[in-house]
Amino acid sequence: MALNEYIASRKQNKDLLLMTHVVCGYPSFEANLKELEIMAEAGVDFVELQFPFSEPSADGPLFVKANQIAVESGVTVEQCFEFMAKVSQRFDFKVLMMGYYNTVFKMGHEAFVDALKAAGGCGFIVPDLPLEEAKPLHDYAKTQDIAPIVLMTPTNTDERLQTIAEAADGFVYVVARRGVTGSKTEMDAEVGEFLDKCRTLSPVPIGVGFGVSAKEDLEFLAKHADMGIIGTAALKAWERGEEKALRDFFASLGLL
Amino acid sequence: MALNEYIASRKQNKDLLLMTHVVCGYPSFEANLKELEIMAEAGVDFVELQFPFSEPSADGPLFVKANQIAVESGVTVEQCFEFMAKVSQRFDFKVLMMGYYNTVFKMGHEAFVDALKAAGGCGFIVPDLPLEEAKPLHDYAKTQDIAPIVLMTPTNTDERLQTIAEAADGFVYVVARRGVTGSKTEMDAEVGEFLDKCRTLSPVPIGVGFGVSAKEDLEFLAKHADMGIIGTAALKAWERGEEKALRDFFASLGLL
Amino acid sequence: GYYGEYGGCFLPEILTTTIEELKAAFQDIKHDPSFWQEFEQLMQSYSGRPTPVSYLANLSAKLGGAQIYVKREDLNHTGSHKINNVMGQGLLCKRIGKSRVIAETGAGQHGFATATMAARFGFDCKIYMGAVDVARQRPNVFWMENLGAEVVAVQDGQQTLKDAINECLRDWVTNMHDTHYVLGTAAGPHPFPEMVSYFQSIIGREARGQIQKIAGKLPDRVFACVGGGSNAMGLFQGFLDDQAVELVGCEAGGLGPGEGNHASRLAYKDASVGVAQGFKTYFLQNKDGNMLHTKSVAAGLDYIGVNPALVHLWEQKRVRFEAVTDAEVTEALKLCMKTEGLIPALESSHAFARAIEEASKMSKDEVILINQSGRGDKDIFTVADALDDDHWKSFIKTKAEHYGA
Amino acid sequence: GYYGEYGGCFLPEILTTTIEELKAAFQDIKHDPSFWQEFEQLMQSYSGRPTPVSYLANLSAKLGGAQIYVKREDLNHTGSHKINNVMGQGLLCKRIGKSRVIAETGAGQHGFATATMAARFGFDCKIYMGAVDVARQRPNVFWMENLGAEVVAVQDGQQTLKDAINECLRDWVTNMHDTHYVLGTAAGPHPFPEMVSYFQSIIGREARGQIQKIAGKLPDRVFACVGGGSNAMGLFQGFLDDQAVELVGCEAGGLGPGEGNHASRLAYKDASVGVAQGFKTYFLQNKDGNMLHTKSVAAGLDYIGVNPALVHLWEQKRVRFEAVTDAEVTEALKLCMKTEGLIPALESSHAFARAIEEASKMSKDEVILINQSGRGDKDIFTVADALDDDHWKSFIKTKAEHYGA
Repeated sequence: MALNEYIASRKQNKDLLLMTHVVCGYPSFEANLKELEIMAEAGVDFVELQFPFSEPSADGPLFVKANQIAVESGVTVEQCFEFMAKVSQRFDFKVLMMGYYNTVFKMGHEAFVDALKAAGGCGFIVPDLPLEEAKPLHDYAKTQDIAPIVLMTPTNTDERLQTIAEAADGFVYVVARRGVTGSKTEMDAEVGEFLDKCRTLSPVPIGVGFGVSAKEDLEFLAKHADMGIIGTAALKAWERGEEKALRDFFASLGLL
Repeated sequence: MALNEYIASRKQNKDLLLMTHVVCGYPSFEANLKELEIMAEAGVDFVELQFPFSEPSADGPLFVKANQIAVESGVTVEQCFEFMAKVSQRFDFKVLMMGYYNTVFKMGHEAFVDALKAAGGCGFIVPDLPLEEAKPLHDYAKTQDIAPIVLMTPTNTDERLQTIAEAADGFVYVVARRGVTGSKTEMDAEVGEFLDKCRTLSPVPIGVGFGVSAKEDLEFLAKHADMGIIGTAALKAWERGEEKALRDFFASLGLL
Repeated sequence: GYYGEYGGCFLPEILTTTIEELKAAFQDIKHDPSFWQEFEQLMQSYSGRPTPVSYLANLSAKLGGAQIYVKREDLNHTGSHKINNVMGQGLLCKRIGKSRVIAETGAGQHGFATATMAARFGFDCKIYMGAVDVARQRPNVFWMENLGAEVVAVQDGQQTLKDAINECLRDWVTNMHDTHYVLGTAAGPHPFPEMVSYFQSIIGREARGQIQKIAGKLPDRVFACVGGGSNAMGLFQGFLDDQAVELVGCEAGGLGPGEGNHASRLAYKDASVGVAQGFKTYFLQNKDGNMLHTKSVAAGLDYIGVNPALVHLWEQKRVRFEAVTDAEVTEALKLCMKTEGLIPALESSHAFARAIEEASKMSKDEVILINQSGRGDKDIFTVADALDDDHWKSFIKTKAEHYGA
Repeated sequence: GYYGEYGGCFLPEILTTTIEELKAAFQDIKHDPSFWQEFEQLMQSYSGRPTPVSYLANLSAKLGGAQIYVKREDLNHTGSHKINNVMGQGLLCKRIGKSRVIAETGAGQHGFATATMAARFGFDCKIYMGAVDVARQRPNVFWMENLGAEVVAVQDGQQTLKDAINECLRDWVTNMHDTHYVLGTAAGPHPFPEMVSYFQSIIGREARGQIQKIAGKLPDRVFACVGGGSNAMGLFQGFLDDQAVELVGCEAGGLGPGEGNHASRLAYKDASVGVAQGFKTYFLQNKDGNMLHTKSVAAGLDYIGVNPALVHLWEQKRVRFEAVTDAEVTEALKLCMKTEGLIPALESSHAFARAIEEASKMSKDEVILINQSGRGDKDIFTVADALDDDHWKSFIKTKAEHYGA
């Protein structure tokens, strides 16, 4: 599939791909664009555009706040797709929709996938849609060459990981630890073992997120995964000092 | 008995005897003396000296306050007896102890009666000591020529009134109406009938209290009873303007 | 109306007829088996009786001594055992044809219960409550008023329970033609101590069978707090004939011994026999017979006198009396909450505190039964103060600002 | 886990194993007759079950229509039906070997019940509560803390029940290894709606026999308030197979129809189907699927979603839904207090209000059964505000001054 080829081509030049994250409309679409420009400069390979939702129950405090403020300031799903279209035209990296299932459900599966495709998105990450409930959406997405990204987690049984692997498309989002987004993850031997297991089971590349925030994390992940996923750490940098701080952050990762 | 003779002799000169009331030590023993001087001038025949008690549950608001303040200011039973001795020496009227049974009970029946006699008292009115409980105290009092004053009330059955009559000594205190001391009593035909019944049943003279406060009340009582009893009305006058007001009050009764 | 030399009926003559009528009515219902049936049925359907006996496994294990069981009067409608007496008197009031009820209240539980009963029976209702108690038990006042009762804050005397009783007597001597005085505790003139105890005996009647079933034996010791004495009499009556069952009355020790520091009539030495509020018993009084001020964290135990039958049983050594200080009460309450999820009323916490102290010195095959006479919700203002809770204080301050303070 | 198209389990992958374990454990206990026995026994001895059904003769006569009966869940330990679910989950939590429980709470009753259960079972306990609810239900917070629970005021979103649920999910995805999430209402991901309904079915199981015995027939209409839906499901389950019994769910009408004015999902037309908080049901949401603000005088009904089984039963016309406004609720509460001496919680007062409206139009031989899911004591601050009680305000101001405001 298209996404597999993209990943393969990007991997020729580096050990570890990178995916980053912005919350659409937080603090504003203008700010999002500035963030994305820096990310593009840093050479990121994927960006998740999170569609803000009023009940972000899988997110940590920083993203919760971002979702809430974006929703309150009136950011709509329509605006998010418009923004996605603009972003996917302007930048080289690939764009995915990240969000909660109710956003998808309210649009309808087909309308959602069609809009995503029209906006230049390559896939979606919907953390509260378990495999058992996902088939109709995933089936339709695949017909449209849109990758439904599935997640592997350290609490899954081997049997369950196998089932997830079978449903995987594009890449697998491996959750490095229990919890919500935003806390630090100790990249230790246990995490390494788990990642190796996921990588072995997965028919597609694996990206690792939750608590990835430092150069050492990326060095660690380079040995066990195909992609690092940076979410909260980047937003935290932006909150600390906007463009300057975000640049410093990517510089600290050795990417600028 | 002595008391009967006293009443008979006083009645030779007037239609209706008068009993008044002071709360010992309220507002002060000095004030009490001033009150008593005016009462003596007005020609009262009996005075109840109320021994203050902390739980004056048969009294109305004014006497409740008087009892409470006297107790709080440290008035003791001993002081009350000393005061009684002084009063019975100085004045012509007869003096009775009025109070609650706990005062008597705590001293002991004999000690109480002996002290009362020594202080020149002629009887006692203890409204919370019903006949059923009164016999030991009454029996001893009678041996000492101290009159235990019993009460007749409008809620009593005829049978009960008869029983009370049998226990009467000195005079009977007839309660003109339901309630506590201090409210106005409407002296109507119904009250008159009740008083006539009490007078018929009683082997001794009857005094009428509760709500007696005006000249018309005394005129009414002159037809149905042997004695009027004025409590709250006199204290109310004193509170209004001490000696001057109390004099005016007795003047309004035609007694000064 | 006497228990040994205690009890009797010392009331103004004007009440004689009313009291005679009440005594006769009480005799009637006592000898009418259908009355108790009607009473039990009412308590079942309206108040959720029988209340259970709960086994406190955690607390027993923690103390390492006797097995502790609790009779759960807190689960009654209105939150305490007071409803037993009140519904009984409500039925009686209907029988004697009165349309208005009055009641004194200390902690507010009896007033709350009476207001509830009056609403349910359709009686007019006036509640007398010491001004000090009104201030410390405002939530109960709020509910009484909303249940349709008029609440009068009594400004006389110490402004607590005894003064409210005096005020009730004053109302009663004025309005006895249409008014029944629903005395709330097993004190006051005959027939109240006997009558209130009779209605409250439903506690002990239930508890005796329950504890035998659950613990497999009768309790070795039974603990109940004693203010006027109604919950203690209620529970103790179930075990009076069981000589092996030790009965322990727990009084309000307040700040400890010493005149004016507490409300303990029998456990401390500051009380003596007297006659007041219609009956003869031990009172906290001075040598002239004037009542002392009393002090307790628990408004419902803050009373000068005590049920005459309990005094008699104490003299006969059938009931042991102990005093529990405010500080011990707070600790016991905290322990109960954290260990068992129970929130005994401050009154009931006196019984818990003493039981906790004794349990650890007893053996594991011994059984303790405690009367949880009420729930502590009503005490939130007092408990928050006792625990000096900062969150609570700032909540109240915010609320006050909102009200324009 | 589906009722028609509603229900399901929409949770992050990380919880799959935990949920599977929970589903298995729930299946186990459902098919183990000794579990229900143990549960019933616990509820009997600790919470005073069975709760009675009370006949409201006064109210029935006043309205002149149907005969009104009330299932008295307010008499439970901790003052509401919430304890049923919580003790059931406590037993289950012990079976699956977890040592810590978390719970969301709206009105505070579920948090209070969970804190109580945790104290009784010896679990660590953390309660998440919207900051707005913390402010309006401070008494419950106070008791939760004193029962040993940590109470977290959730500052996100609308700061009410739904946000507390989100925060619980966040805690759970972090601590599922030792933590059981004691969801408080019959909502959320499968198996919670089924499991909570199962434990709450004790209400209906009892009530069916009781009403037949007391009223001599099954009820014609059954009223329960519906927030998440646990008390309604609890009672309705007793009558689902009795087609002649009409079931009426009473939602929070707040200020009346219109987005943001209420918390009525089915009676008003402002909700639509969505997936959030782990399940698919009718939610109060905008066209993008973001949740609307809700409004109700009753914190416990102030919720965006509703039990999926109830939606299915509504679509099948087995359950009728009605909304009751805040103003109607206050009136119903006042009437209940003065007429029957009952103080239903503001939540339960919704059911009373609707029943009162319908009763007068029914015939005298018809029977109504209302679920009094909780008692109103907890609502004193809210009720005092709703009634604009001046005595209460000045009491609070004085108290605040005493605290140095």
